[in-house]
Amino acid sequence: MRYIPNSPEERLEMLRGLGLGSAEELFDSLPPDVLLKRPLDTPVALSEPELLERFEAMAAKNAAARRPSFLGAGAYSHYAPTIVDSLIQRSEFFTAYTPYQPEISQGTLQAIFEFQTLVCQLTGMDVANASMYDGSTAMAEAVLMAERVTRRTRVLVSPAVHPEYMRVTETYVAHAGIELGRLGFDEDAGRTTFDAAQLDKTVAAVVVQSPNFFGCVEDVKSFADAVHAAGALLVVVVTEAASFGLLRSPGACGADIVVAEGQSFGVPVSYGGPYVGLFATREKYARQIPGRLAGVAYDKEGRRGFVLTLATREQHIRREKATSNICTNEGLIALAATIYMTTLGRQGLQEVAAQCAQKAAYARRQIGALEGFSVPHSAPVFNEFVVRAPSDAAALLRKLASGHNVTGGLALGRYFPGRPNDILVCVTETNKRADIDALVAGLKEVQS
Amino acid sequence: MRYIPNSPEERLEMLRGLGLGSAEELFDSLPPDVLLKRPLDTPVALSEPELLERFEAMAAKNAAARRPSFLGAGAYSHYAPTIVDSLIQRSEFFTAYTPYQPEISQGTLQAIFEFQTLVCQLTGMDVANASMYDGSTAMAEAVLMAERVTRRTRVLVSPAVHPEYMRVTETYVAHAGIELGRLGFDEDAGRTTFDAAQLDKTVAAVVVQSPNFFGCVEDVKSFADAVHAAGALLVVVVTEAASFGLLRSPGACGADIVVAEGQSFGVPVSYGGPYVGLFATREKYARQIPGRLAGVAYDKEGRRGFVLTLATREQHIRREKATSNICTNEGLIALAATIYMTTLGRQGLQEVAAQCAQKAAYARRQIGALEGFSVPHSAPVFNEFVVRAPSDAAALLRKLASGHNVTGGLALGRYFPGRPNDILVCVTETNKRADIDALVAGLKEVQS
Amino acid sequence: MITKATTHVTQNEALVFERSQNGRRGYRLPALDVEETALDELLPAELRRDDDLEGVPELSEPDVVRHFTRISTWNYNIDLGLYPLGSCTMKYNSRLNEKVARIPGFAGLHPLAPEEDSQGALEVMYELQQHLAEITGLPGVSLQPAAGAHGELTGVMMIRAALDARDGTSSDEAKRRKVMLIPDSAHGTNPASAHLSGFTVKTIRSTPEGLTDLDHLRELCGSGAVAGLMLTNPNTCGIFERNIKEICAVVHEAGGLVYMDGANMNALVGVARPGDMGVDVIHLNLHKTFSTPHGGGGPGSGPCCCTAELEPFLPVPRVTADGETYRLEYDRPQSIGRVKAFYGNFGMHLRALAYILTHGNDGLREATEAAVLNARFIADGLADTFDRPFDSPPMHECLFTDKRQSRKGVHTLDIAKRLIDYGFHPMTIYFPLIVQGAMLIEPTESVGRAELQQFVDAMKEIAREAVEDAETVLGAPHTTRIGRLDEAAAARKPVLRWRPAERAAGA
Amino acid sequence: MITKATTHVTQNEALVFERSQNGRRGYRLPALDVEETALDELLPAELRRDDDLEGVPELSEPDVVRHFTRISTWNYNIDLGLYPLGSCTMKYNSRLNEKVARIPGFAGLHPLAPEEDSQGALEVMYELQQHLAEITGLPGVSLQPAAGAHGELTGVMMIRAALDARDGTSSDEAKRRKVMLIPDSAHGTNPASAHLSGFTVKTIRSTPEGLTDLDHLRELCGSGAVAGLMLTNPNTCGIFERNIKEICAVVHEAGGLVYMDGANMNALVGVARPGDMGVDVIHLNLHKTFSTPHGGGGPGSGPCCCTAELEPFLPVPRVTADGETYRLEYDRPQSIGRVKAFYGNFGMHLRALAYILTHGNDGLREATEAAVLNARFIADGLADTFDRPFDSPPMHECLFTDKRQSRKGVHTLDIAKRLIDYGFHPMTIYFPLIVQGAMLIEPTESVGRAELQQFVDAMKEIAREAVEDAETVLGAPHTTRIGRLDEAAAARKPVLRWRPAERAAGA
Ligand SMILES: Cc1ncc(COP(=O)(O)O)c(C=O)c1O
Ligand SMILES: Cc1ncc(COP(=O)(O)O)c(C=O)c1O
Repeated sequence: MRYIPNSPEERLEMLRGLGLGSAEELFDSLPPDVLLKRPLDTPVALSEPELLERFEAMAAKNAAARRPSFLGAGAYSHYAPTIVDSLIQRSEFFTAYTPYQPEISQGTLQAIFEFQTLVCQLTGMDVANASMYDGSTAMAEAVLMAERVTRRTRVLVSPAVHPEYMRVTETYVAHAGIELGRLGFDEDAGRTTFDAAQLDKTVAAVVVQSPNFFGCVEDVKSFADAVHAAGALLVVVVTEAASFGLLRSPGACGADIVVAEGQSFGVPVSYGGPYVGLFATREKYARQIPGRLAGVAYDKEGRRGFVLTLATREQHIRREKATSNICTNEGLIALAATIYMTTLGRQGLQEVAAQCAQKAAYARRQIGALEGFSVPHSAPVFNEFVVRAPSDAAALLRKLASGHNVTGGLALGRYFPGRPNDILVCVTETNKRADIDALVAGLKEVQS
Repeated sequence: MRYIPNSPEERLEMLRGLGLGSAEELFDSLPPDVLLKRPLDTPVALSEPELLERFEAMAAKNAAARRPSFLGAGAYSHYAPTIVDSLIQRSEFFTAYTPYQPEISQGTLQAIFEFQTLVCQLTGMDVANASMYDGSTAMAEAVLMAERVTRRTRVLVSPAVHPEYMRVTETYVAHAGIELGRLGFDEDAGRTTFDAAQLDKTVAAVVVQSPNFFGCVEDVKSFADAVHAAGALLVVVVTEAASFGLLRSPGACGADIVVAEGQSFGVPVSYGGPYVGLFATREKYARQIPGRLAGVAYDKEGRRGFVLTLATREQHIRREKATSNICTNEGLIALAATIYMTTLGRQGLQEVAAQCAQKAAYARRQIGALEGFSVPHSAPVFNEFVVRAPSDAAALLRKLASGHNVTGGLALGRYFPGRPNDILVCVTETNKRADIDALVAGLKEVQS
Repeated sequence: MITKATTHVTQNEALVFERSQNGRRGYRLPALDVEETALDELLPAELRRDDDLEGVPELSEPDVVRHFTRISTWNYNIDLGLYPLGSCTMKYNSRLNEKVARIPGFAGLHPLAPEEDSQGALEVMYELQQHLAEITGLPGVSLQPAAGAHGELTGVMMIRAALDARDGTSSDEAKRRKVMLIPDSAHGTNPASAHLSGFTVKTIRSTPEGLTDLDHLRELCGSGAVAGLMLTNPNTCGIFERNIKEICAVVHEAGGLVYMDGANMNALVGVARPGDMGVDVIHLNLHKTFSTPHGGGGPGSGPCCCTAELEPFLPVPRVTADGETYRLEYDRPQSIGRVKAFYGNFGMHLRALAYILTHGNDGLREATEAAVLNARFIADGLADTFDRPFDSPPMHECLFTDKRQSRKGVHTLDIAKRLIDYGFHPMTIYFPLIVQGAMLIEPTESVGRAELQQFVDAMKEIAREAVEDAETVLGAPHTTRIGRLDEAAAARKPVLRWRPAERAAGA
Repeated sequence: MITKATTHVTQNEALVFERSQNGRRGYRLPALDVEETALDELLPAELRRDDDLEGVPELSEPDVVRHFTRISTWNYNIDLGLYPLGSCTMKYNSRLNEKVARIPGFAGLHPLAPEEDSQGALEVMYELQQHLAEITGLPGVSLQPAAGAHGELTGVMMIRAALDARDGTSSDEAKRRKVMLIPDSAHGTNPASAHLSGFTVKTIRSTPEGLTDLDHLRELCGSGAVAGLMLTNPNTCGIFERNIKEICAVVHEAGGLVYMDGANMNALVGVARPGDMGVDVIHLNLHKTFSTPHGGGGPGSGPCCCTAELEPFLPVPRVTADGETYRLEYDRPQSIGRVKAFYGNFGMHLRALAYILTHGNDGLREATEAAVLNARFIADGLADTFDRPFDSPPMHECLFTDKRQSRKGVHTLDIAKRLIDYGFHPMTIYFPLIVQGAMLIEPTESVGRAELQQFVDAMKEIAREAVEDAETVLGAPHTTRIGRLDEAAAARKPVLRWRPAERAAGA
């Protein structure tokens, strides 16, 4: 096998050196009755050209990857500078392990420290960790952390958070003695509502997503005071990180924990992963934060370096009392996001956000003006919005795809049976005006 | 401009620091009448996405790149291990300059030394240089070197060398006082012939290509004795470096100078360049070799390193008396070839050559058996051979391309008006049996 | 004598924030191609940022490339050589797999694209599931978990759900089996995952041989209420639990289920299958056994494989096939639910499948043999020099301690740091916790004989230095751009983000 | 104080041949899919290799990756920082351009594919020709030359052909104009190229200002037989030849033609055009001015641009357009012929066009301004510390000498080597030859203010060391994996290839 340096002959010599007659003898410590006595029933080896052909052929079956698309809902298409992918492909970055030996891992450690800082700057928070698996698990960990911080067990969640994030959170808290309650929703505004009555002393946290799953920007600030007054934490979820470039930061709106999906920062949609979860909170909760943290340290000569720190929160030391079970996180994706944020920079991040909002507004106007279609929600949106179609959304989108070669958005029936005709449309800087116009024309045609 | 670190504001500050009021003043040393007083009439800047789209659109017009192809004739399609391209993309290699400062260029220098050694091993020679522009200029330089070595001015060239190599050599020697003569050609065998009478004392060198342009393997050995007896040098040209894996090395056949095109070693056909010229000779002619040479050197502590050496041959020092004017060569392509040769290795290089020969033999049999087609040459071939079609080759190939989506080979009329019906067909390990069978079927169909 | 490495000039580099200069731009978008709406019409001012992203860096493209290229050169990595971190399986990361993961038809595919237009991606996942099922001998597979610990959480929650379904204790806290047994040698994620799933952890002793103490296991199982066992095999000492079948039997008889931590599967692929040993559910680390890059700490992928009995409890959606077409199946009433949005780290699934297909069935076994052989080679080479806590033959990794050297005041940490001067990345240290001064060495199959010998020689040299020149070892590393960092001080006053205050001499 | 660099551990690595182990394999082909023919039937034994490729290395894929990754880390490169080689224009190499060059529709296109199926490639070349014509003000363009020296050869041969056509001396050796005038400051490739084209070189003196000596030029032109002049502008001292128009006039009056070496075009793009100065033919270095990567010594690309009068003599084939379709035109009876197989280094043409389109017309001028500004910044910063041979204002590069330091026995070479310890790649040294102890510094536009200042500070530090601590400078570099190598000894007994004898302690 060409990935194995020692040739069969060399391995025989090594075996002899160890006084062994064959490779089988390496497994003498296994009881015979657990040994697999036959070859694995997996395919025979493919050469490079055969392998590439095989995968190219499978990739070709993913017709959706070749179409203009208006899909968002937790995974967003944004332009990624070429240097992002070329830099993360340096073996110094992608083949290294978790930086447990700082003297020969400063590259990774400094990048993590930069990532943490950027996440703090964008979210408006004090402390951020080295990453979580994704936005959904980050939300679940935020709920668990809220319980640790407040020692309370009820968590009220907006019905407008990403349904899959909600599912994941339900799974995570199932055995943590946490009860998940629901906030209200104003269908006309497209925004979360709640009455102060819900906020009793049992409530550990209130969780809202903004922009919410339907694309509407929540008035997060309006929640903060009541939540804090009740001694609960305000957890803000962001699935579209590009919005940080334009929207008031959750920190500025009074959030205590901010979790976000970082995929928008230079990471391909890649059928759902790998992505990267952002997790930030206030200084005072630093020691309750899950996951890894990189911090500044100095050597004897006073030279600055970085190390993984506050490990006492983690399972290596705390075992079952750890703040989380997470070990491997999304290092390389966090690096990609760091390079993206650095390359786009202060101005670029604002431009991307502005273009998203502008193009979404343009598309929303056009579609809203279509005979038979409406945009039900009145609240301001960022780059996603709901379109109510005159007929079944799924069927209409299928027609659009086959007839007009465009993926028009997400049929919300997938998550909300009560919204059979609703389409969640996402528009980013990558959607050209021509694509938008084609979508509008397509919608007009397929429904008439 | 995003490639320029200093922002416009920073540049203004720098200008002020220099006592200058504007960027224009940087060019005060230019007489006003040579200044361009208008903006360049070139396009306005494109963003990354726009640029990629632009080039993708142009690339899409190269229909030939998407077709199975049997084109060779100096540029060959071979499988290249993925690691070749990923390794040469390390900035340590591709953004470095000529290794004039050995202490911080040992990576490049060691790779050149390894390249030189590999070229010697494959060609069967003693000394090889760090590379030439390509095979054609290498041949021209070989002719010039033969004149320097022998102080003779006539060079006899086989009519079966690549016609473009011949043209290039003609250009190079036009003002060097060298006269190019022709050897004979046996149309039945498909091989070069010569009568000893041609070999008088004015002959500096005899140049033969093997496998020759028509794909036939020359009996190089049979030339050597006569050439040497006449005090001339035997120059062997190789356009298909993959043949080194199977054919007797030119060195073993008595060659004094071996020049070759190294493109077959992991380098894309890329519409004709960049490629890499291999140049090797005998020890005794080392100081007559053109181009750069890397050699072993030691530091005070006796540590081994590598340096560019014998620079006294070169134009930096010798000016017009240099052995050549070449300065920048094909460093990165030589590196790609080095990585390719190292990865394929002793066994892999032989396998590639064997598969080429086997598949070409298979194709030759099938086509030769076709009604109306013939394979005129009787000499053994490596992976190219001439097919004589019953009708105009160019027209027939056009039909093949449009009707059967295959590039069937090269219409030799392009170079030899006397061969209107001849097709040069090349078959490598990348041509699948199915492609070959499709070609055969296509030929059968289009001509009937 | 140090043969593997020396020192060379290396670039310094400040933080991006220290490098930032107002007005620099690193990227440019195509011009906006729609009529612009006034910002206030789009969003009221109070919903918009008002800090102009103060502090976010401003750099040109070359600044960014130089910044990250420079800091990258400070990292040791697999392409520089042996990376013998025990339990981490630092094997060669194929470039071919990186290429596969970047094929536009995969990288550009949106997770919510219609199933009929994502058949290629679903095929990849389905085929990978089939192969992992065959390799583990456990037919039910979910690729959703994002890493090993995530797989543990998933698997243990499945045990929870399966027991509740079997015992009808879903809503009966009192009767619930709550005890998860975990050997004292286990990785910290095991108890952490068990705890997250609502279990109370009870620890099983290890025997002097470094194996699970069967008697203690029986005793703990006797107490009833046992939900299951989380076992790593080969265990974290690198030793195969030869009583595995009996261990599983004991747990099963006690009404519990057996979870296997598959972090060490690189010792078993093609040789033995957990499913054949009595294991009920396992997680695999695709970023270990199946070579998906560690990436400086992820992304990983931790698929769960389980018995047919546990299959109904796997996360949704499942990737299934009916005939030619692949589907995402959500209708699994007994499922524990979702553990992650979408379908897992698909990019890693692609790489793992490429690994399996490139090796072929014989190559997979060959890799296992080579990995174990390499570990044996090192174990043998160091046997006379370092203390081996257990003398059972090692599998894919071998365990030593600093017992002999610590007498001279040289401890595991010092030996590790000194290895850096010898050009190696250190082994895993102080793990497993049950072994004092543990040094866990896992060479993997991806390193050749010559370098293994270099490592053995380096370790012996260091042992000699520990005696003749302890200072050199205690002060190590001496060749790195920075020396040992004061981690205690860092934890006391944690500085976890840059603030303008800290601006250092920037580049 | 050294701020830019320090030292760090670095891997040693033997030669591939020393690393080789019998039986290792790094690649695998798909199985042969046609009936196999007996070798003897294919080729008689005497035509086949009989050495089984003895000595060619045998390595696994990880061996190869580690080998080249390790040795790569020994190189300084542009992505590590300032690379101020004068005359080499070491500017940022965009990754975007690398991506463009690898688009399958270009990389996979065979040069002999039918023109109608290669229109995209021809369009790239045609458009690049148009832009280079506009940038140089010279309408005739050939992209065929593979590097600068190759472009010189091409251009000078065109002059030869043009004069012969004009004077009817094609076949009349005696009457031929044979003299090519070249300033003593010219790059060595100039005289070498002239010689290859059959010219006899006469050298023009430079003035104390570092400019071409007009009187000497007139004198030499007087002698008749003058074929032309090869001039670099800005010249190799980094100074613009302000008399360029007069220079050209003098040569033209003498019946000669003017060749311009365009290596220094990074000082002029968008600001002034050789065609407007009276130049007849020029070569450009796409690997300098247009940022195609230097690749450790190529590939380059050295297009020739010429006046309409010289156009008929350009190499064949020409890339032309009639309306919508692009063609390769061979029917050019007066052409000097081919200088290279196929059409030049097409991969570099792609990158250069991408550079031009990414910058846009304003960006091209901006780059020129930034490049000259950076050079001025350094010239200004070092003015008080180092001897400037000429005080004309520098363009894109500035020239200093070791005059002051050499009094203390510290020479240019020592200063260059000491710069390495400061983390910089040295400047070009001992070129141009007319300036004793020359140090030619070209920062390019691709480096920021902070690093320019670091360079200036480093140079001043070294000047101080030269006085206070000469030994440190003379012994430099002190931080690299090897010290100064004995180049003299290397040239005396050249070892130009590995032989089994030299096997060293391999990895
Ligand atoms: C034995 C063992 N179990 C579990 C894990 C956790 O896996 P991950 O880091 O992928 O979450 C590890 C990782 O180091 C491990 O070594
Ligand atoms: C002034 C000058 N002319 C010509 C050349 C030769 O160019 P190339 O190396 O591309 O052949 C160079 C390259 O260094 C140069 O600096």
